[in-house]
Amino acid sequence: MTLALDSALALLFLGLATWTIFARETFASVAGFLPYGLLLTAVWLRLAAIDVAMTEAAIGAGLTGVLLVGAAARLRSTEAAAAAERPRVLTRLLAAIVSIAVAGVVAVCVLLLPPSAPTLAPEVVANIAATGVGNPITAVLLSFRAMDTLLEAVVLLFALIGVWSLAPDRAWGGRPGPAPVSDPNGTLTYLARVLPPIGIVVAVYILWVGADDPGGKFQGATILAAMWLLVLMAGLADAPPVSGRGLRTGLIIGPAIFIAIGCLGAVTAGAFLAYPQGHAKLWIIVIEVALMPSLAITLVLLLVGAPQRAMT
Amino acid sequence: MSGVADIFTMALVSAGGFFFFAGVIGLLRFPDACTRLHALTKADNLGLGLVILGLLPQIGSIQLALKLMVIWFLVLLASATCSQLIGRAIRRGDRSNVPDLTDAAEESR
Amino acid sequence: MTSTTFFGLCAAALVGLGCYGLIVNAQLLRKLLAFNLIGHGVFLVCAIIAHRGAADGLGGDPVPQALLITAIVVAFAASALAVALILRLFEETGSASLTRSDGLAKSDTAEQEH
Amino acid sequence: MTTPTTGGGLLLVLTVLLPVVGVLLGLVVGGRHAQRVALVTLLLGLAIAVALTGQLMHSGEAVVYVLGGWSPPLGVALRADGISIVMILAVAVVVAFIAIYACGNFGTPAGVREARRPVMFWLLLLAITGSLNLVFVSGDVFTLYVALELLTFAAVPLVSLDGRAETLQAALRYLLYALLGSMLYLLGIFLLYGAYGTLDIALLAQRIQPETLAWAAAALMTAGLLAKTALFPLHLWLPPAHAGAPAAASAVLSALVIKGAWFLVVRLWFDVFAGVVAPRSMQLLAAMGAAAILIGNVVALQQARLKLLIAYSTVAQIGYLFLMFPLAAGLNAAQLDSAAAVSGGMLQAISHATAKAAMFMAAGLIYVTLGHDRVADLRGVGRALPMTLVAFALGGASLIGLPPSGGFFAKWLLLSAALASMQWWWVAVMIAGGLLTSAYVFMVVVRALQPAEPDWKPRTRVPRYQQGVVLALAVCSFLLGVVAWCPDVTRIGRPGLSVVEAR
Repeated sequence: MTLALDSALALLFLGLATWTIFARETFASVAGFLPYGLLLTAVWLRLAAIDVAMTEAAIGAGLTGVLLVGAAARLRSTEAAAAAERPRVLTRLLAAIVSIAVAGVVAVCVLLLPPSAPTLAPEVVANIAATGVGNPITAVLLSFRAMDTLLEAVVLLFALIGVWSLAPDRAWGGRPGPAPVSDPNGTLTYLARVLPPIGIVVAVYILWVGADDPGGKFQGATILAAMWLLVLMAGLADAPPVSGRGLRTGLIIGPAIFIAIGCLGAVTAGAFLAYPQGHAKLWIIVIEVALMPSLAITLVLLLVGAPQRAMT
Repeated sequence: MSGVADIFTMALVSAGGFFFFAGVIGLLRFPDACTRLHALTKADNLGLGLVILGLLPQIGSIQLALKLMVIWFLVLLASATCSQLIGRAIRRGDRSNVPDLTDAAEESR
Repeated sequence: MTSTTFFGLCAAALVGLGCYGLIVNAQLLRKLLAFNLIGHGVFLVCAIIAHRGAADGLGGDPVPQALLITAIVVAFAASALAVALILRLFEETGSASLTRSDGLAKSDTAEQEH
Repeated sequence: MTTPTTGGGLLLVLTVLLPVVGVLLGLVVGGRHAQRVALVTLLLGLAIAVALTGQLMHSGEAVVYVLGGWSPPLGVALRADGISIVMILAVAVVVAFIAIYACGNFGTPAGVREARRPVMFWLLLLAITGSLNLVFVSGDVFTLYVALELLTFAAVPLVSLDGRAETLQAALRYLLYALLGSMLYLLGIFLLYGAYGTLDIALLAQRIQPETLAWAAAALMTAGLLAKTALFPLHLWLPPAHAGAPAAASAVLSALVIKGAWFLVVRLWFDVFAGVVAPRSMQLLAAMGAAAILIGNVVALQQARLKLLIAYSTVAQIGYLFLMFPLAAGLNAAQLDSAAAVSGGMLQAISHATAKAAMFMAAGLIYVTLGHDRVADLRGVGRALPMTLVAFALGGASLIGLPPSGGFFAKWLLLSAALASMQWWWVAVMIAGGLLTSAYVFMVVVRALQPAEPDWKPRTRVPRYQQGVVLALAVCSFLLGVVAWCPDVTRIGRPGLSVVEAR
């Protein structure tokens, strides 16, 4: 029964993946990618990785989807030229051989994984009490391997700096994206007025339960980002100018507090990113609360892209 | 008591499943975009609503039940907006007009 | 066959599909999609490794699951940077593919320092 | 197993965090303050690197820091041994020189609060420094993955800082190679975790078994890293990317960034996969290196533009960095001191870093002065920019391997290792590579020495301090050979390598 379910799932998402690669138009290909991402979320659920499924649904399928749809819409005029650039049969044959070889290597590796799988789950369970949180993933992300999470926030920031660096010189310091066009009576405008308050509550809720149940700052931040995007799309607000001091402070405040608390740990608890005995959960929540808005701002700005309109 | 609840669940979830199924058939078989949209929204709104309604007696927790209702409400809101936007795009006869940041860019230029 | 092995083979298929797309598709956005498929294949390998490590009442080994969350976020950042580059290239040239010719070697007149 | 934190461990955290904090601060203050923040941060970074070196030489063993108090396998440890500290020091020094040079090209113009190129350059420079340091000190293969991605995201925008179409293309090609490389690397580390249940380098080295899975992981990770470090035949992205960037950025990319992925190959092959990789794969790696040396140099000779010539010379010099693998293995097999080959490789890396940075910056000054960088048309440079031309020649001498340059001593170590382990074919490659290198260096210098037409005037005057910085860095590179009389730092904390004490 489970195998039948798994097979149906696999058939669907592999089919969509194939569509994504072989579809004639880029836009159609992206359209296939969106449901594919959602099906992948179901796969993570099947593999009992609920936090991963939430992250995938929010970031992997959701935000990446928005990003790609937006790009595909902009690039529509290149479809014809891209279709003309179809490689020759020989190239395709070689590519197929290479791909099959790579897939074969991966398959063999998967089959060769040792029957008694090594795991750190017992160690996590044994040490989770010291962190005070109930969700083992949160314990790993914010205590055992907190460095990775800190660096992850920095990765997003570096990527944003990279995106900004692609602005035309004349637009530097200005606002990203097109000028907002609002339809006061449109449905989208209505949705953008109704949904954000609910979205903010849901985001805070997901952050809050993240300490003990699946959820956390990234998932929450994505929801916040989605709300802001909705407001931007409806034209109710304009994207902020990238030179704004307030915006930039908002961007870095999360990582900065994370680093500061890490340094505090070096002084009071004997190691960078260690938390004082008995207060670990408090500090973890402080970090998560500080990170969430910064991450949300970063995600939105990554999506809207480089500044395009000069300050006037 | 639980027997009644089970029958209730089975009936409503099956009905929900039927609406989803019909929606998919409609999506595949209907002739033009507007009718397909019609089929799709029925599946979303009614199908999901029936499934959630059917699941309610099985939960046993008010909090969880409320969460499910909120999910249904949010899906209704989103799908209503989306289908409205798609419908408007269809009326304009502009296939590329996906309501989206980048498209607004092209409009504004 | 267990479901972990089954999904492991799916992961291999995803990586293969992605590789093919990366080589064959000329348009850069398609290449990016293909890269995302490869990424998902790799993530799926990680997910089955996490699932195999289920122990002590946990459905999976939380360490690789946490790694996976980090990796998904990093992949998103990569996609965002790539899309920004592609769009800028499109604005500059009207094209969204890498032409084979080495633009730099030919355009001797290109000014680069100010 | 518990890895206790050693003295001075906090310095490891600082070498990574300080540049990151600099980026955060620079982003907030913006404009010309970002430049000041960057300069101060880099200066502090240099001080930390020196302090760390002192710590390492004082204690004579690797510095370890356990983050959060959670020791591996659950937690993450930072670890710096001799080869890390050499790279950290080299990066700190070279970046400091590049930063002074860049003050001339990336100052915020007067009357503007903030301009795009300067502020982005300084932030990206800090970002690259921090990511490179993380690559050198991280003791965890997944943190290393994040470090590699940080490095990529910081390096790619530098390529396209000018925003011209061809640099955008070059940046995209670089990004695609780099992303594919990181995915392969990531797949490899997931497989290692699936097989051995740890991500810590020291623990992996203990637990790893010579079996197919470990071999496949090694192959995947190495292939990914080679794409990032641009070893032949995966070098296609490098020349347009490095030649198209602004000179200061090219210097960072060519001298330092590619060394990040290379360093990781060294780390993995010597520390993790030492018992897994077959000697034959070492020979394969070096064969690709040899091909890179020969082909890169020959193509460099044919280039019409100076910056492309230097970029292809980087392709060739990367090849030298991969000759050390079979040489160290050969010395080990012959019961000799394999650390000599490793020292040679590390010295080659830092001497190339200094020389190449100096050469790219020199090329930048030549470009500004002439308004072009056509190799055939370099007349007058010798008179207009004497210091710069000397710097270029000194850097070239180091690449060729003339005594007493760092390149000479590095190649001497590698050559003697090749002779001692009776792998004469690598000797032939190195000598051929040196001859080809000297051909294009002399070609450039001779053309630049030709007198200009009488009425010729330089297009722009170059500030004296920029010329001075380039010359100073080139002199550093040329005199790097004096390390022959210094204690060999690269051996510290690497017990597995020094079998017999030599020299």
